[in-house]
Amino acid sequence: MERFEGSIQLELLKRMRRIRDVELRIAEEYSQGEMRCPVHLSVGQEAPSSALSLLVYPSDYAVSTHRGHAHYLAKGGDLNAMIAEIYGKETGCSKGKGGSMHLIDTTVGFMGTSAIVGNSIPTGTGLAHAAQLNKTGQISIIHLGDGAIEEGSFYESLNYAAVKNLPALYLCENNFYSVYSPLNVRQPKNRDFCFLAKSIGAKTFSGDGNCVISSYKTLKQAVKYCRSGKGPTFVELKTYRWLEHCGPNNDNELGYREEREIEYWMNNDPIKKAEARLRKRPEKDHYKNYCQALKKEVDDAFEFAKLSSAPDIQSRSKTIFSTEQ
Amino acid sequence: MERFEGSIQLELLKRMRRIRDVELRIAEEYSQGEMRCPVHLSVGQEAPSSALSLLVYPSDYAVSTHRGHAHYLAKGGDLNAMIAEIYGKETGCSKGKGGSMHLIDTTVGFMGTSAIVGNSIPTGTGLAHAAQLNKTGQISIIHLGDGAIEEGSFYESLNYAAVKNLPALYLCENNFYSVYSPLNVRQPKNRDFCFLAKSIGAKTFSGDGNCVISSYKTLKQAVKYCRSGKGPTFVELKTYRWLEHCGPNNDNELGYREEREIEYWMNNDPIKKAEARLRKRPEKDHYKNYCQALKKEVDDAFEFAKLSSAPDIQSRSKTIFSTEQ
Amino acid sequence: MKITFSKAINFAIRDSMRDDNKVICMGLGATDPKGVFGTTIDLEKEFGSKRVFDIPTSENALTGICIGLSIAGYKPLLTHQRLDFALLSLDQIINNAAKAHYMYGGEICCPLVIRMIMGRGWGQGPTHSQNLQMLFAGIPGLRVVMPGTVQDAYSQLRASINSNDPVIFLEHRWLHNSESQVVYDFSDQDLVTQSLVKSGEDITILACSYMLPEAIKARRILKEKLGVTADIINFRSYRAIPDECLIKSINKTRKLIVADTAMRSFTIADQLSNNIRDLLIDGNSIDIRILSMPDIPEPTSHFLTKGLYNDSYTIISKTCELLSKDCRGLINRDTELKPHDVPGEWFKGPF
Amino acid sequence: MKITFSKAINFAIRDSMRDDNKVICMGLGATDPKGVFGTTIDLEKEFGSKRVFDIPTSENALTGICIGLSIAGYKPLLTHQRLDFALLSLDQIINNAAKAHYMYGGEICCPLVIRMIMGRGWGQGPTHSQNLQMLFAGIPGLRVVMPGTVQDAYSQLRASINSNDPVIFLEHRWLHNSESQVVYDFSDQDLVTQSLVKSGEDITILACSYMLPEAIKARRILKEKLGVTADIINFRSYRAIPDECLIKSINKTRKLIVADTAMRSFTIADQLSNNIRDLLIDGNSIDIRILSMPDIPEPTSHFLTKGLYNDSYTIISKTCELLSKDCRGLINRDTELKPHDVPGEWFKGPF
Ligand SMILES: Cc1ncc(C[n+]2csc(CCOP(=O)(O)OP(=O)(O)O)c2C)c(N)n1
Ligand SMILES: Cc1ncc(C[n+]2csc(CCOP(=O)(O)OP(=O)(O)O)c2C)c(N)n1
Ligand SMILES: [Mg+2]
Ligand SMILES: [Mg+2]
Repeated sequence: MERFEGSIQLELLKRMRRIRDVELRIAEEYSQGEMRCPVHLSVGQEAPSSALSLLVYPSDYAVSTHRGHAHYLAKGGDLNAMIAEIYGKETGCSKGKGGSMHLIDTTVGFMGTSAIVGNSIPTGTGLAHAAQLNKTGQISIIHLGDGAIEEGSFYESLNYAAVKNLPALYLCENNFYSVYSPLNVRQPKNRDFCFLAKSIGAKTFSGDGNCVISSYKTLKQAVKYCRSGKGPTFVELKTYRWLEHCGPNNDNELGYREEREIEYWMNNDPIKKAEARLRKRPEKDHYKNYCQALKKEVDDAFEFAKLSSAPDIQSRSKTIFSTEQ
Repeated sequence: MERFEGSIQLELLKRMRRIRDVELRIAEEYSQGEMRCPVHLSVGQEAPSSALSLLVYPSDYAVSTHRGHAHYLAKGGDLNAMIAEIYGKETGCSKGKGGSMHLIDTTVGFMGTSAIVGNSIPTGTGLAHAAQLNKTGQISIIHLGDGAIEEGSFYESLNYAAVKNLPALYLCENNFYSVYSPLNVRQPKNRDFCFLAKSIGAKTFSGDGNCVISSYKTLKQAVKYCRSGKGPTFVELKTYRWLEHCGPNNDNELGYREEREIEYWMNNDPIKKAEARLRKRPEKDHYKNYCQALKKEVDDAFEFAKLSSAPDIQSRSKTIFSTEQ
Repeated sequence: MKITFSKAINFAIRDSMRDDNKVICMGLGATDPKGVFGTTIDLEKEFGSKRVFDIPTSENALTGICIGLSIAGYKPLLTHQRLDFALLSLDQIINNAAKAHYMYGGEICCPLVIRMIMGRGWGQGPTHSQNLQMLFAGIPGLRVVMPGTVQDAYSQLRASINSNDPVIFLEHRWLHNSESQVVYDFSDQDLVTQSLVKSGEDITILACSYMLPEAIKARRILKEKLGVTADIINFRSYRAIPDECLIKSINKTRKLIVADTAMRSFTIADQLSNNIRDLLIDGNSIDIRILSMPDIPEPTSHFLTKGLYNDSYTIISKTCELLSKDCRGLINRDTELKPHDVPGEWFKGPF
Repeated sequence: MKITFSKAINFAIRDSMRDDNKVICMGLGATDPKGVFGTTIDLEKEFGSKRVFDIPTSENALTGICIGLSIAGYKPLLTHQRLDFALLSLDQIINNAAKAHYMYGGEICCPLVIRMIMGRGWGQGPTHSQNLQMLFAGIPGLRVVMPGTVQDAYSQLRASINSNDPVIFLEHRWLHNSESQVVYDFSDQDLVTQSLVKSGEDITILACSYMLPEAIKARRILKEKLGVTADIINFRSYRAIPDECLIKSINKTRKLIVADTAMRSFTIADQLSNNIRDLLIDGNSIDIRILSMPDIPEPTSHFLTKGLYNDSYTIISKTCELLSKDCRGLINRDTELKPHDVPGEWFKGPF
């Protein structure tokens, strides 16, 4: 805690807490059957995006995946609009068309999430190209999982970013699983993501994705490198998903992940660790107040979503083209 | 020349000579307008496949690309059937359906070439998987160019081969160009193909692709490694194409390749070098005789092709399915 | 004994693997605890991990790898949990698998089966619900089958695996829990023929995949309430060539509804109707109606998918329209078919 | 001054880039000495390498990269030297570009133009000659244009680049050397309308892309030798919605030939004819014939492509068939249209 500013630590914790509370609330409400779309929650994986959120500007671009709630929120995406989107409401960030897997908030540079693994990696790379052409010092964040590493689109995109020296930051949250599949059936033994990314042409960084301080320090270096125009940057942060791949429950009973492994990671909760550090600090009251305000913010978001109108049924055949002809 | 068996050197030279003579003859006859399909010649690039040809068996598999004549011949593919295929005749190896870019001779394990860059890399990887399941010690050779390295299919295939530890040998003839495009607009500066392939999961080897002895020694090690079941193997051999990307002419006047560069490589002709080495050896008479016999072999092949019948026009709507229903 | 559609798929794979040790089963989740909606359950246990295995998320290469296996004499079965994911592999499917036999002059065969599951409802949204059968059906060299019954699930999958050609096997997510008895048999013809499943007098309904059970339900109601009887033909082989049973039926009824799960611009029904008009005597006088999805990406919100899908209700309406009957009151869509975005009680979401 | 089709493409890119500095031009060979059949010549010189550049052989990612550029406000133009190569990018085209505007509720636009060149003849073979327009035309959210004239090359490309939606611009290799004068102007309507290019009495011929000059040639011969006159409509926007000019023409002639470069199972003509039958009074009595390629992969051998392609000859035959006229002797296919596998003298092969 020494050597690392308390106010930043507090801020990091608050952001993690916010993501966790939102996600847990979704999980809680899901069984009501009003959020009628697949949801991929980030519980357990809050550190990387929370850390990132202190290091990027609304003018920076970001894209993400099916598991995009945390990334959207961390980038400053509108909470109400996200929850409303999951409820399929008119006030949703994609007006109900996209659901949990298609979040967007262009006002903060969050340019979309995709339900197709690897599909948004080229998009984010193109945004990095735009950033470079804009000459405004923007960077483009591309969130991805360990599974997406296996898609050719990752490789092709990174190669292109290296050729063009683009300000693209590929942030891989390695949670060891793609749905139920462990890494060893998908990638060679002892694969080192950073070594791989480096050989394709990125500068690489890695850190502890279950420690928000480590995540922050790693990302700070990475963002600095990327923003300085030196070229594509790849970051691996190892972390762990607590709940089932898709849906609100825990699925530990299925046995595809060893109990010991799950326990290990849950004991290694980035939020608990940060809260523990805070306990001895003066900011802890502030945090307590924040948590209360947060509860209200989340309540409000769900109320907003529930009270929002359904989208006009006519809208489903609109906006297929930007100009109807 | 010492320390390296004369008979092997002679054999290597003969194989290069055969490929060169066939290719030059195609170039010579092309303007007659009877070979009515795109042809991508391998003149200048004879060393890698010639070296390989001494190291593989008909039971090994191989696949290749648009520039596949040399690979087909080196694997033992039927010369007459290849020339007839380019002439579009019934006796062609693909009965006229495929042309120069779709060569096949299953009797020697040559399982096809593709006109789509990167398209045959997964096929060859699947053949390696079959080889592994067969448990017969077969290996699968995947010929590719430096351009194909940029396709996601290369990366995905190599990753898979590494996961499954497949006996796949990826043989990249790096001729520095993809059509008119030099490497620097396509891949990052100082990219090392072997470093890249290693990071994806292959054991790698490299050598001088314009020296048949170096190619042979490199490939000998590589084939040995691959055949021993240790897993995917990647080989880079740098070499140079003398003629235009597609077609029978030289296109030096276009200026996309510097004259000095072209000169350098043409002076570095693998065949001339091998012939020079031979000049002081007793085998040189044998070689002379071979060249004469070769001329006849090539003459015969073109005569065979020209005299062969056109395919029955009815055949064009046949063999769409293996069983017509 | 009744089994589910999923089980029938599972048994078809199992029996194919027992009969032919060249058959190999792979796909994301093929060895999962849930076994791709139950369809690959227990296979690894019986056949081992050399023949049943999970794969990397590399749709494009994996398709080509299956092609390599197939031309070497193996019979790979590749499964995609959604058709939408297979769009990554269209180069391999169209430029390689579909043409391999042809473009190498018949030298090689490519016996490869690609299962693609098609989603609907529960917020599957624009990229988890596409029914793009036309992408494949229009490509010479591919066979496309769309099982609509539990029997099809078994026999068409076995016939697909048994075939020496590449087959695209399109499996509707909403069929997985349907139940029926099954005859454990199959024939080559299962890949290319339609079948008459109900015989009637007044109209011909050709229905594919999930449209089939909905058509059967519609028929029951039409018969009970209006005394109208329909020929129902199982459009299980997705081809534009009218089958004998279809021709016979249309010659009788002179009225045809084609119910497809595809979008309007992506249904083969147009080509099929033109072929029917060309083939049949006085073809232009046959009354043909096409039931399809509208030409829009499927929105995610359940508020926006309401009334979007075809079901027994829309089949009844279309039939009544064709027969100039009043369909009001025949079926209350809101109460009887509710909620509209799940296949039934068994579906607990979210995928 | 007459210019070639290639030049018109070149000028359209140039003028778009002059007018809007957000326009970016990329593709394999975009900066080559040959400039993609002359279409990108001199652009790098004028606009610099930030706006005109060559790319890696990574069709899939590059498409997504263009999408990223486009949603950030740029207007990328991506060129594939063959449509067949673009099959690697269908995930990005279908799951991303086509749906981006819709699935994010209109928040972003995706102004992206993808040029795809379609081959024919000279042994292009199974994977360098595909005319798969239906792959794109059936996807909601994509506009598909198929220029048939030099004027279209200019104005449709400018309209495509100017549009805020993704456009698939399908360019036939055999048109590149056709020549004409051009009005350097364009309108949004160029993306969605057909145009009447010749006016007649007896029959309507709707022809797209390279079929258009062949139809015009056929018309000339038909008129000279048989006194038959045809309305020729340029099917430059590949949609199944019959345009006003088409409806007017059919109402006059009651006879329609649709000449498409696609395969039989891949032509939009079926859907278009059904729409025409539905829309027009007494629609079922309209005589419609479809001219397309057969449902086979294109073989490489010139011996096997003989008589395979549609041209003025087959258009004349089809017209005569429809009008019950004798077409013998009107045109000697073997002498007048020889060799069949090259577009003309200018084509020196091999690509
Ligand atoms: C192209 C494609 N293939 C498969 C899927 C099914 N799928 C959805 S999420 C997912 C897991 C991806 O794993 P990873 O990238 O590690 O992300 P995580 O879920 O762990 O966050 C898969 C395979 C998909 N959506 N798209
Ligand atoms: C997918 C695809 N993209 C582009 C092309 C056009 N093309 C044909 S050959 C070639 C060059 C490939 O370069 P490389 O792999 O180095 O092979 P080389 O020609 O040098 O032997 C290209 C780009 C193609 N055939 N397929
Ligand atoms: Mg993961
Ligand atoms: Mg090369």
